[in-house]
Amino acid sequence: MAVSESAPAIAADLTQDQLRSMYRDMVLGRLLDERILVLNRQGRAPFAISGQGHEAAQVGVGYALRRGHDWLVPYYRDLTLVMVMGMEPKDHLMASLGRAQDPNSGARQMPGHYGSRAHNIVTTGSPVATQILHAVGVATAFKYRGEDKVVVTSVGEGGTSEGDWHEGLNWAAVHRLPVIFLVENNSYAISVPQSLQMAVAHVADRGPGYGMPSATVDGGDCLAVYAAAREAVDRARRGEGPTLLEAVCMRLQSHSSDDDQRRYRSPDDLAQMREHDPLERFRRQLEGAGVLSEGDADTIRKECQRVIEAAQAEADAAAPPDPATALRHVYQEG
Amino acid sequence: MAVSESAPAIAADLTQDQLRSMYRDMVLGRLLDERILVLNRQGRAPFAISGQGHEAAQVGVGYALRRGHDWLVPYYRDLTLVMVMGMEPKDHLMASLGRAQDPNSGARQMPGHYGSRAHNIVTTGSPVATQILHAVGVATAFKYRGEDKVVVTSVGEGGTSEGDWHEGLNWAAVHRLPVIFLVENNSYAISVPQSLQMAVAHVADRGPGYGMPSATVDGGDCLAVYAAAREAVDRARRGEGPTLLEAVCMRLQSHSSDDDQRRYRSPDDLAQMREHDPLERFRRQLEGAGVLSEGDADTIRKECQRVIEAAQAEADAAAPPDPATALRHVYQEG
Amino acid sequence: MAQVTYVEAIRGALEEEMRRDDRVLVMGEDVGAKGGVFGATAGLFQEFGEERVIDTPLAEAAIVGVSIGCALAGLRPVAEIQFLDFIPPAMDQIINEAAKIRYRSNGEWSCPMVIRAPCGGGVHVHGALYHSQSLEALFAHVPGLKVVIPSTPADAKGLLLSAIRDPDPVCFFEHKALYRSLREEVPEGEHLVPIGKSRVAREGADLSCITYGATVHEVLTAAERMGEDGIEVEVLDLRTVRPLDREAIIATARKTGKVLVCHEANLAVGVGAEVAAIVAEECFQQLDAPVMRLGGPEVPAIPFAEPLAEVYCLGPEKIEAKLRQLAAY
Amino acid sequence: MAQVTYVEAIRGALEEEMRRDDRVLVMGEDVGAKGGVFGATAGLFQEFGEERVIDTPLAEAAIVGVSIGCALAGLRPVAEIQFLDFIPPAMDQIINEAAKIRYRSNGEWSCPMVIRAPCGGGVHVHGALYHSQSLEALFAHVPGLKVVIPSTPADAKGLLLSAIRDPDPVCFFEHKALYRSLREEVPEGEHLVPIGKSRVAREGADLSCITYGATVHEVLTAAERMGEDGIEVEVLDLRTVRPLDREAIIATARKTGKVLVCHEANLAVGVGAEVAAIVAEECFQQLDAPVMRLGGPEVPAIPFAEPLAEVYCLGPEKIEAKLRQLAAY
Ligand SMILES: Cc1ncc(C[n+]2csc(CCOP(=O)(O)OP(=O)(O)O)c2C)c(N)n1
Ligand SMILES: Cc1ncc(C[n+]2csc(CCOP(=O)(O)OP(=O)(O)O)c2C)c(N)n1
Ligand SMILES: [Mg+2]
Ligand SMILES: [Mg+2]
Repeated sequence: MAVSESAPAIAADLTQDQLRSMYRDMVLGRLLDERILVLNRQGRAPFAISGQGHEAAQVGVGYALRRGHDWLVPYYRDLTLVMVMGMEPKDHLMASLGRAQDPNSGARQMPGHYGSRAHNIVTTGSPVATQILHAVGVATAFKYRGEDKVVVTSVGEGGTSEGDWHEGLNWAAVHRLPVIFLVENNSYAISVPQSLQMAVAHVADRGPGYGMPSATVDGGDCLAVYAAAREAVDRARRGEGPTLLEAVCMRLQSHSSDDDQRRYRSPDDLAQMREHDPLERFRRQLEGAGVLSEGDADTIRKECQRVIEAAQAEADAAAPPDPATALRHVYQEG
Repeated sequence: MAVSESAPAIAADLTQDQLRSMYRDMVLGRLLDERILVLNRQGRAPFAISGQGHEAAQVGVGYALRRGHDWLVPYYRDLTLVMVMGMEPKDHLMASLGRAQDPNSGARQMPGHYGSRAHNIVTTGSPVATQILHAVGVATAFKYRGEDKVVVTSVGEGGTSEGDWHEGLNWAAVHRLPVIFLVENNSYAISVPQSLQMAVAHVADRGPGYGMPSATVDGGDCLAVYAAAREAVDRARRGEGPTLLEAVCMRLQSHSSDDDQRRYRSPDDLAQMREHDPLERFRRQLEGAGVLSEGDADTIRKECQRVIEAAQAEADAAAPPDPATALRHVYQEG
Repeated sequence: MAQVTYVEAIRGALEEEMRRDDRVLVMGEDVGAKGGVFGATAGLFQEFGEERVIDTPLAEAAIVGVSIGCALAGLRPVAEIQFLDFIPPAMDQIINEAAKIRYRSNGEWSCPMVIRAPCGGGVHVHGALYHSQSLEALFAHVPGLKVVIPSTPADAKGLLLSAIRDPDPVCFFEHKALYRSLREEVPEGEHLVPIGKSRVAREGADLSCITYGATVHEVLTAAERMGEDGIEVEVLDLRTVRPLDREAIIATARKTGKVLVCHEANLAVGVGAEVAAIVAEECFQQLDAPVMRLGGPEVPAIPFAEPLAEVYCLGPEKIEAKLRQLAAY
Repeated sequence: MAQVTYVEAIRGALEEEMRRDDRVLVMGEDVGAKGGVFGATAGLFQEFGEERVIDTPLAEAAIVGVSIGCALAGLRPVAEIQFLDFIPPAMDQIINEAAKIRYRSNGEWSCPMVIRAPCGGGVHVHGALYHSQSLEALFAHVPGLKVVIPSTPADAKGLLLSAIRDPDPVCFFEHKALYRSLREEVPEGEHLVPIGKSRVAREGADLSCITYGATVHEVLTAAERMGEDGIEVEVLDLRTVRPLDREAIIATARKTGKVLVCHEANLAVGVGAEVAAIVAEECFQQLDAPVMRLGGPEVPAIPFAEPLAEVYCLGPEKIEAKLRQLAAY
């Protein structure tokens, strides 16, 4: 890629390679997400949950972390984020198709239930907001052992209504733990709008009540999220405690493959959302800054497409789990 | 009582009779509380939990309510408050001595677990903070039926760490329900100091995060609490939603008869606390304002003492519950 | 009488009861505009408005706790928990509060409310570990609660009406595999099926199979197959797992002398254990074979991938095999 | 060997294990400066400091959830729930998270942690409805958990050490009536009692009584009295109610042919139902009488007033009466 090295710096601490890589990760996440929805419509993937519209926020946060060092306790919309942490398209296609090689759970869980020891991604289940407390525990271990690691945990704005969320933020603030509470606020919890979920405009309004720094950022602005996440991560690493970070996102697709958001959102609302697609925004931004030249975006897209094709071929050929294993791993064996 | 009617108004909307009555209720609560502790030390009451130091706050809140109209979902330190609502010393002595006539539970529950349909006091159990949600439900019913009733629910500052507290405040704010969340902050949850319970100075700091008006008042200042509670009650009655009201109290006694706070609080701390006893403060205030004349306080004290003696005689003579009733009231009978 | 599905029967019962009694409210996640993730409340929001059909915050303890408060203040709330798997955050409100309110107040207060939740899974349900659980044992253990698990559309309606009118808290668990798979005649209007009474779903003289919920249908299929070989299985549909219909359990056990208890939930310390213990104690003289149980294996719930799900799930084949084992005893 | 009480044995086990393994942390309400409301953590705060003995906020879901996170990150947390009655807010974290972590991650993650809680009541305990519950059935039902309920100081120590070293989540319930009422020799240092193995607390040829926890001692008293009349009761102390020691249960049932299962917890869908169901299924040929159960009546928990508490509680008299009924069968 012929990128002028003299392009204006649009993020002080990111190199042009990093910026391109960020864009590439967003595209990869989007294309894989689209592929999974296609598999679902084809009847091959019984369940799919989409992160479309959250990619910029996830890449922004992911790049603020030290891969292989920091930890993540994600939620089901974090397809792009777990890939920034090191997972691969193949992993997710294995999960979607219910293959034994699904690294998250060996196809025991629905797709979207991430977990990977290799990439410091903690195993997650379905109950909303339980993961918040696990992240606080992970951060407790970091602090106890004197490690300079940071853990990020994510949840939707709906999840902030759960008691576990409150208990987790409060505990982390009391003990000044190195944890970042990321709220991906897409203004809906399935069909329930934010106005029925809370009486405040911003989840970040809750930070002061916990004695915790907090910020609301435009989750469609990858670099803004990166900057805010970076600040939070640095603070946590310095031993100065947790941060509540709200990224305002859009849920471009329905809640899941079992939902149809046209039944409770207006056509206008849906159309307007699409006009602000974070991928397009970032592409324009990088092109404007000369980080991407003409044709680069296309090249990236094609490269991602190829990765996904190869992954799909592998997943297609992979075997389902052996029924003989179904009763294993309830307790430690042997 | 010879009280000058020209005494300076120390509370715009309270008559001198009301002020004297407030003082009397505080004294009655204190003396009854002391009596119950004596019964415990004598081995006659197997369990006691004291509200000493919380009386001013409870009287302040209680007088802001319409007796027989508004509702209360209390917690175990609310001996004085439930008496403002209409319960009597006899009721509590029945409970302490495990008599069948205990109106709260027929001696099925420990003393301090209040409940009285006659006085709009909802039945309460031991799990901390569960009552918060019940109050939200009661307020839902008021609003649904278009009644102008208000419900107060109380809890300690420790209880604010529970998920139920968060879920309740959030819900009430979303639906603008006529409920007042009273937090009696005595800075300890059994032995755990506020600094290990939360990272903020005031529970009321959490109000804005719920989109809810909130205030911290000196719980040793009966009239300040009354004024703040009155504002909250009026707002709720006007249909303008909930309030978080924090009353900073002192826990003059140990957590309960099973605890000894000298094991985790310094002698200084304990001594200093006693110097600010809210009863003395209120007496001095009323005497200074000429609401109480010389001798009045003594007269009130003696009257309360007599009420308690009579109550005790009744409770002494009362019978324990009939074992034949132990299996009743699990489900509706007949 | 109309031919309706199980989920339509539930929706219909809610609608009728809300028309009849304005103390009845419905609340839960997505029960409003969306009409519930399974459509059990479809149309109610439009008819009764947001004051009676409340889209709640995402907070199960609150859904139950607020419902309790409503009940204490004289309403008749019907709370929906989106999936039974997500009821554990509300356990404290259910076990320590709702279940104990009458007892702890010596009968002065009561808590008439219903907690509805879709339960269970199946090989093709793909709900995986957290959209497939059958947790009824946790509630069936608790005095103060009633636990109802209807197996047919008509029972779903009749039991739900009874549950809403019941003076005590009722857990009402609906197997999601039944929602749309069955269609049958359901009486219109007032159709009350009493809580605590089981139903003989099939008569038979040779063996008894005691079961409930979606498993009833799998057992009936197995029983039909056995019938072809002249072995007649009596099938008892418990309908209510707390309180159990002891008389009917004992009656069928004494009649046939051979009992299999069958459910989708995990076996250990499950409802089946209670039924087996009752049979063992009360029918000792009449039993011709040990009382047997068949249920969910020792894994947390039903896995996602079909080959794994099959290991968990019962299905008519496994049930038939077990019944034949019992018959041969 | 020192003569120690049950609570001292627990305290000692925690102390020894914390000295041996710096991954072990203790957390809960009032476990620090106060040393726990029953003194089970007395002195640990002073020795190990606030980083290892954590006075937590008043939030049970958090106590368990944070412990899970610690375990996932390589520590060995021991969480204390102040009273078992207050564990329901943490049910979701226990049932849906801790219990399922190994299974749901296909064995990649594990959750080695202990949840300690005082349980049970008694006529003179005066804990009333919310400081007396025996909720073990709710956990014994759940695959992925282990549930231990020791009856003696030596077992309390040996089982707690095993629990802390166990690779999976262990619920460890301590009957508060035992804390100070018993004193016995407890081996110092490494004393491991295996989880899942019961103990014959008394040998006998005529009847078997299968029980656990504080009830063991009441059963032993009743058994002694029966022994005076020449009826020899074998007493099996289960020690662990998940997983159950099936072999030992079956062995004693086959040996005596008459079995009473006994516990303080509510009877319906309880641990006793599971034991009875196992005996009924596995020992059909050997039983000379129906397997009987004795347990908490159908009320939510133990009431405050003594005359009411007596109705709930077992005690040697009721147990003896039931054993005699069984003997006479
Ligand atoms: C405890 C629990 N309750 C309910 C559900 C069902 N559920 C899954 S996702 C969801 C909505 C979550 O909304 P939000 O937190 O805003 O996240 P989003 O899906 O919008 O990213 C619900 C209700 C669940 N998984 N867990
Ligand atoms: C859910 C629950 N957890 C623990 C307890 C035990 N407990 C009773 S009171 C208390 C402390 C409460 O402190 P706070 O809320 O500050 O109220 P205070 O007693 O100081 O008035 C604790 C831990 C309980 N009753 N319920
Ligand atoms: Mg959302
Ligand atoms: Mg306090």
